[in-house]
Amino acid sequence: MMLLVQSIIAITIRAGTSLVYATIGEIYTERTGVLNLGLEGMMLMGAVTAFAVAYHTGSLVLSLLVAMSMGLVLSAIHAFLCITMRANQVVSGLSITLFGTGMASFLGQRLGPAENSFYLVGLTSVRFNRIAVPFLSDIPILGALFNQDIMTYGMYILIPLAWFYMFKTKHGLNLRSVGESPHTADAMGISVTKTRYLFTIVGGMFVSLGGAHLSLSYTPGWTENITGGRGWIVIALVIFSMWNPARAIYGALLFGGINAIQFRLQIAGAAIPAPVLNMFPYLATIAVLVLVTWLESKGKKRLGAPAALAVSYMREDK
Amino acid sequence: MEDTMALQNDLTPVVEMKGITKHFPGVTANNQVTLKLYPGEVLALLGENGAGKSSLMNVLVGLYRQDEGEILVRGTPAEIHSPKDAVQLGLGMVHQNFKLVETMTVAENVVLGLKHLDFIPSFSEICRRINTISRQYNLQVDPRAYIWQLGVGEQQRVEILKLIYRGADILILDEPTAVLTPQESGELSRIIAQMIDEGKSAIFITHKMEEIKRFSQRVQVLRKGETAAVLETSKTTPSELARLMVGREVLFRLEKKICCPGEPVLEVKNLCASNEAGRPSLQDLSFIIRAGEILGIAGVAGNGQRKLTEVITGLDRADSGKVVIQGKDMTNRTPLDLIQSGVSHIPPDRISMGIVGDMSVASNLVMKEYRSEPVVKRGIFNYKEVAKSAKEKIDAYNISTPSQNTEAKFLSGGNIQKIILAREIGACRGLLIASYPSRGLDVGAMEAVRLQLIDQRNIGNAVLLVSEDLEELITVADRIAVIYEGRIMGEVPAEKADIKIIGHMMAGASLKGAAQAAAEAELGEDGI
Amino acid sequence: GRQDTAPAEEEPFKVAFIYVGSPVDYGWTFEHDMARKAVEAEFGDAVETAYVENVTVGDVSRILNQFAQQGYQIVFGNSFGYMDYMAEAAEEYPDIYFEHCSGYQLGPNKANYFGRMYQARYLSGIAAGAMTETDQIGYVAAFPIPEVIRGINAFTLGAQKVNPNVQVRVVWTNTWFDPAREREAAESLLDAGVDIIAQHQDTTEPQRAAQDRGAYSVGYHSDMRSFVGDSVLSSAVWDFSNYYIDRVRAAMDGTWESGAYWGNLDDGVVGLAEFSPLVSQDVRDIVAQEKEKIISGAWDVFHGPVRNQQGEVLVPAGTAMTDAEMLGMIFFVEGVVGRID
Amino acid sequence: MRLYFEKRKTSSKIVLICVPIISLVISLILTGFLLLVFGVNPLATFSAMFNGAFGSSQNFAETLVKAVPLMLTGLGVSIAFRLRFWNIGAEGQLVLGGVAATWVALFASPYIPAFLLLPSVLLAGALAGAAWAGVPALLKTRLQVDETLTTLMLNYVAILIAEGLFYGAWRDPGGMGFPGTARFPQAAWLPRIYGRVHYGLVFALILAVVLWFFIYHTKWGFELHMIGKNRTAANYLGVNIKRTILVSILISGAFSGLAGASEVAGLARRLQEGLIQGYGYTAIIVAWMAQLNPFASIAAAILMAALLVGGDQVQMMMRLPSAVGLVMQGMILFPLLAGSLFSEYRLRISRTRGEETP
Ligand SMILES: Nc1ncnc2c1ncn2[C@@H]1O[C@H](COP(=O)(O)OP(=O)(O)OP(=O)(O)O)[C@@H](O)[C@H]1O
Ligand SMILES: Nc1ncnc2c1ncn2[C@@H]1O[C@H](COP(=O)(O)OP(=O)(O)OP(=O)(O)O)[C@@H](O)[C@H]1O
Ligand SMILES: [Mg+2]
Ligand SMILES: [Mg+2]
Repeated sequence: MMLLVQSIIAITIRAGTSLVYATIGEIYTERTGVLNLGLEGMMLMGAVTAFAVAYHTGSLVLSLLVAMSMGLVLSAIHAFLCITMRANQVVSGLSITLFGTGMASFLGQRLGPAENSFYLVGLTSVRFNRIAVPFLSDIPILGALFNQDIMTYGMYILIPLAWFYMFKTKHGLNLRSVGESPHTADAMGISVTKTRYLFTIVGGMFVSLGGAHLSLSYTPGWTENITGGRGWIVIALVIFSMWNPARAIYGALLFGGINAIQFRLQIAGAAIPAPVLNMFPYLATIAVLVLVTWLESKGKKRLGAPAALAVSYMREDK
Repeated sequence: MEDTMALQNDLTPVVEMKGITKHFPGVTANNQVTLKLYPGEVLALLGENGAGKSSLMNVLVGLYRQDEGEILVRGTPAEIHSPKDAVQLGLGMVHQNFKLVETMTVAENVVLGLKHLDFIPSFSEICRRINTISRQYNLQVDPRAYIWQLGVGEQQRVEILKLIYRGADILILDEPTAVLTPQESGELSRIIAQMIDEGKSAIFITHKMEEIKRFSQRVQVLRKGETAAVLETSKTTPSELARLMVGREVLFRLEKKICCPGEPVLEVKNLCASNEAGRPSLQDLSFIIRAGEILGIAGVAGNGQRKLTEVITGLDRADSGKVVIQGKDMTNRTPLDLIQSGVSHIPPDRISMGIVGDMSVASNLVMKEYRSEPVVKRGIFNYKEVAKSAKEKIDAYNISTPSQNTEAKFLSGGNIQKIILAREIGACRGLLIASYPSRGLDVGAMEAVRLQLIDQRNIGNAVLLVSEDLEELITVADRIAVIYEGRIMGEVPAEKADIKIIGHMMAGASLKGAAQAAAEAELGEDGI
Repeated sequence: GRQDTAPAEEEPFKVAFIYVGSPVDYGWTFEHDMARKAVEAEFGDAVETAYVENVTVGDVSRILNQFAQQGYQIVFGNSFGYMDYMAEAAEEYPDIYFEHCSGYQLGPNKANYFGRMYQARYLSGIAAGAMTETDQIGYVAAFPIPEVIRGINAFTLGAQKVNPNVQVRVVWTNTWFDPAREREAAESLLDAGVDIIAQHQDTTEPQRAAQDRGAYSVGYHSDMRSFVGDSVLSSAVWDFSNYYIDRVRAAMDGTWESGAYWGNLDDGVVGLAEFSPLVSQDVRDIVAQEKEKIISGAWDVFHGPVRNQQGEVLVPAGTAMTDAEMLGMIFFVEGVVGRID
Repeated sequence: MRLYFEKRKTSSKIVLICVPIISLVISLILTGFLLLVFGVNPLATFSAMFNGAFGSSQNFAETLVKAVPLMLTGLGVSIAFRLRFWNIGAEGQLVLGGVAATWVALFASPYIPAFLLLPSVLLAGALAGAAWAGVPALLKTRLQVDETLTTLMLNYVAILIAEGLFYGAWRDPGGMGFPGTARFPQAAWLPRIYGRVHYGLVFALILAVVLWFFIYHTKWGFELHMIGKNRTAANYLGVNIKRTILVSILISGAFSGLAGASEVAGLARRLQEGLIQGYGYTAIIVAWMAQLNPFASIAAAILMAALLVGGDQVQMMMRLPSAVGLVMQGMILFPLLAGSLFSEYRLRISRTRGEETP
């Protein structure tokens, strides 16, 4: 039983890592008022380039850098369209997804070695391996948290840091004000445009890192559609976390964990049909959101959605 | 026009705006405007709605880019490309529409965007400093409160706190008194005097003549985007200013027939309601308005006025008590029910509630009529009728708009208010509720609004007028009730009303206590 | 329609393929595309091939029309869902030959073909049954349809052949293609104590998951050992090359005839990929023996006695399941742990 | 000299027409460059695309076939978006519409007279779509639950329901166990007009006209405008916001549900994998391209369908992987998105004070 729990925790954390990186990236983007629905495309581009670089150079650091630069480029396109050209953010994001998905798949058929007819599919390369932290990993049950790869350890640090930066530092204060009330932020001497560009791009880089975790660690290697729709799940997780990086982990755990649990339920012979079990994460997300919304409305608290989300800003507009 | 003040000729202006021109699609907000602000003075900027006052100031603080003209700050040409540049030059502005982030605390708003803020700001330290300033200037605000929890008056204080905290020494105040009580605006003039003593200079925008006298040394009048005059305050009179501003003589006293009240139209009985946080905002409140009379509600913003009008119009709910309209119990009914029972409402917040800015002027004008013929027949719009009805109203209320099809948001504040007035009065069948109907309006528009209210009374409608402008209440209303913390403190007939007594009631004194306090204060004021 | 007048030497014979997946999935479509390449290699300039990938059923008719307009003369489609549409097109274009994989509908110019993968599954099951130490084998499966169930059953019977105690645990992923889910399913099985992973999915992820945990696996579709490593004991593989070459040649010669083809171990349409060096010679011998037995026609996988999970004999000793019964198989044999909902 | 954007006071018809055309030209140039980088001839690719989509009456008919579900979902989504209700659940609503239609066609058909079967099938689809949209709408109006998340999540659930059925309980008994339900009885088939173009096209066209009329000429449309553009004001003016939103979203879902029903009854005539194609997401692009205008939605749906259909032709003729089609769709949208600015703003050049001062 303990082993079972431990293994569920282990796989949940591993499955959640890419989600957490992407969720935190998107939280930052949305907190400045930019909605980026291009996550699926950016994660795929991150995954394919990270793997290609790892395969050809053997350098994981380099492959993470390249993956991040893909997030940078795609989110910069999104930023340009939405911030400078004030395009519809939903449609711009969908276009980024179309473009990124297509491009990733195309690159997957061009960046491989000649022996494999330039395909990346089916190859193996260096990857992030699990590193057990001495002593900590021996703790029953919680030890599962300390037998993970470096990116997961990075996630442990990222979550509090991202929370701290957003809620405790001056930059965090400024970026939140841009998403809440760009007019005010502008009048207070904060550059709305710069802030939005910066965090759209930084957010995009984290999203691509999430993609890289898939191809370098979670399901090492490149397969088309390696994300399996995780980019869309992340959109949901951002709402689920009420735009708070510290809460990103809950949603990620819910999605990472419920699969782990539902497969184990199947193995244990639970009398629930598999399609119903498969619906569980989605229904659970709705249920939790309903509950949280209800609780917050009882407590008269304000929900976390940035007031100016997906609204473009122009200084002289009335 | 240049340099009317010989005395200041040798001084370098702290701010000099030369030949500023600013175009917006369809309008020239400023045309070759020149403005000088000398150290240690308060310059009043006066002008009708849409005269271009805010635009000029927005150019100064870098929110708008001028099409022509240059700005010198302390004698050197300044390239102000963004508010950031303005902040660095020591310019600070309180905007007409507050620039506050609702979901953040006072303290957070105060330090927002500050360049020299620590990477990890210590909010306990910031709150301490805010408290110090609060005491020094007598500006009471809880630095840890969220903006959305504050009333407008408190928000105003936060805006001023911001200026002081950030050490701005050139202050721009865009209609800061529009939302303040007489006492509060008295406080404000004291604060401004204190800051001027400390060597700061200020530009003060207002529509109120008496404030110009109280606050400023010089006054610059704008008309239709151009400078109409620059005068020394001491050498001018309100009527001269008004004439310069509007370009014609203005009536200040309103002719009013004697009131002859009829049947009760609105009866509010023991009304109780609570705010979001569950605290009582209306407490056992009762009054009656009869046909053909105007009841004025005086009070400091945030004392339940908004709740009161919203409960009556169905926008909010009462916990207990009754709202009876023309004999029918209309407690906690939907807004539509109340509209259909003939209630019209001029809301306090014209942009965010009064109009749909993205729709045309014509559409906005028929938003009360679209449920019935002739505008709509069997659910289908008759655009000819829409245009006809709109044209009638535009003419009748003298709404200045490029066309009926212009989106309403492009109109100036006064004209937007006229749209609302035209629509609401057009649909009024018994009760008209007007919240701050002339707030922020220029003299001409204000006069038009007030006349309309009296007109409604004269034709036999009951009017509930909520205002903080005691002058307005006294000239327009027949009776004045004072509201404080959700209770009616007392009621006086308008012709016998004394501004000072009402002012004290607005601060929570009973009718008797207020009369006493007013008498004492009279003595004190003489001493200054 | 087709231009019959054009001289054959100049105009290449045009062969079209409609794929349900992508040729780089290293699964089902990959194998078909290998066969397409084999056709190109065989005929050189005499044929021209084209394919459209990731075709969902709603688009089949249109793509068939487009191929027809461009003078393609034979079309292969590799998804069951294409059946109705290919049948319609076959009526509309009587001059074009239609080859549909995995269906049952026939027409004068429409043939269908498939393979007895269960035979290869049976052989791969033997290897797994012999190699398991926990007597628990995991099976990551996409959807509970007869094709998948048949594979699971055959595999289980193979494993039981050498190891009567063996249990095959099934997890449904409800997806053909999602690497992460497939991995999670495999890991769940490994946690439950299985030491070999088999699968019916479209990626190699279950194999990789097994390898990461130091467990063995059995591949499917293509020789997964070449992508994953020696932990893949062997793979049940498809090879349509010969069939495609034959059919294209027949079409070119004008000797093409309609028919239903269910290729077997003997034809090589289904088979077992090379063993991992980890598999002992004994096991290889048994597999070879069983393969012989099947090829000889003396015995097939679902010859009685076949028991269901409850132990009831569904196919009595001495009888065999008919092809129709096999095609509609919706029960698990004894030894499978899992549910068909 | 300074370049800046200035908001237009009135919309100019010329600009409204020219901007998309110029954007499209820029799109083609950019895509052309990309294709050159990929090593294929852009002109041949474009002509293959165009030919595939419009080259013959048959090809155009196929483009229309693809466009029908996009028209219906696009119209549906545009209703929701007018209210700023971010319904990204058209996909799930479409799928569930197909499921309900299938249920009626296969399992309720014995109890329904033949001439009523087809109408019942379509109605069931529309109702199911409405119901599926109604859940997020109710959660939104009653409990303020964010609709983006709920509509998105319900897409997955709907797809799993459909898959669970056609892989499982509803699998065609005569289908050798392969996924997919049995064929519908003939009475439940939606007739075809030309080629595979079925009467779904007629529904879409009629509904576009009806919707246009409702939006621009009725009380309901007026209230839709009010709610969408200023909710506080609409409430103050007596509009029943919750009811209007609920009803509108039900209608929005019904459009998508009808799309699903007409897909199964008009094309596949059974429930199977092909229903799940991401139409619901493309519908958002369609609604945006059309600026929520019903007639323009029809045109935008045809354009998007042409891109999809042409993309297959490109695969066939130019031997490019299907991924290139996606890349091209993205590339075509980018300049259109950038160009959308010019319908609301114009680029102005002005001299700064810097040059004016001596
Ligand atoms: N951002 C803007 N976009 C378009 N037009 C504007 C904008 N800002 C101001 N205007 C227009 O410029 C003119 C001057 O407006 P401004 O706000 O400066 O007037 P004001 O004197 O401050 O009036 P009020 O007393 O009503 O505040 C008005 O016609 C207004 O509609
Ligand atoms: N149903 C209606 N009844 C009356 N007036 C309407 C109606 N619909 C629109 N209008 C008004 O007519 C004007 C022009 O309508 P139109 O819908 O083109 O405006 P719009 O801003 O372009 O709206 P949208 O972008 O939502 O289509 C709008 O300002 C609107 O106020
Ligand atoms: Mg102003
Ligand atoms: Mg429009």
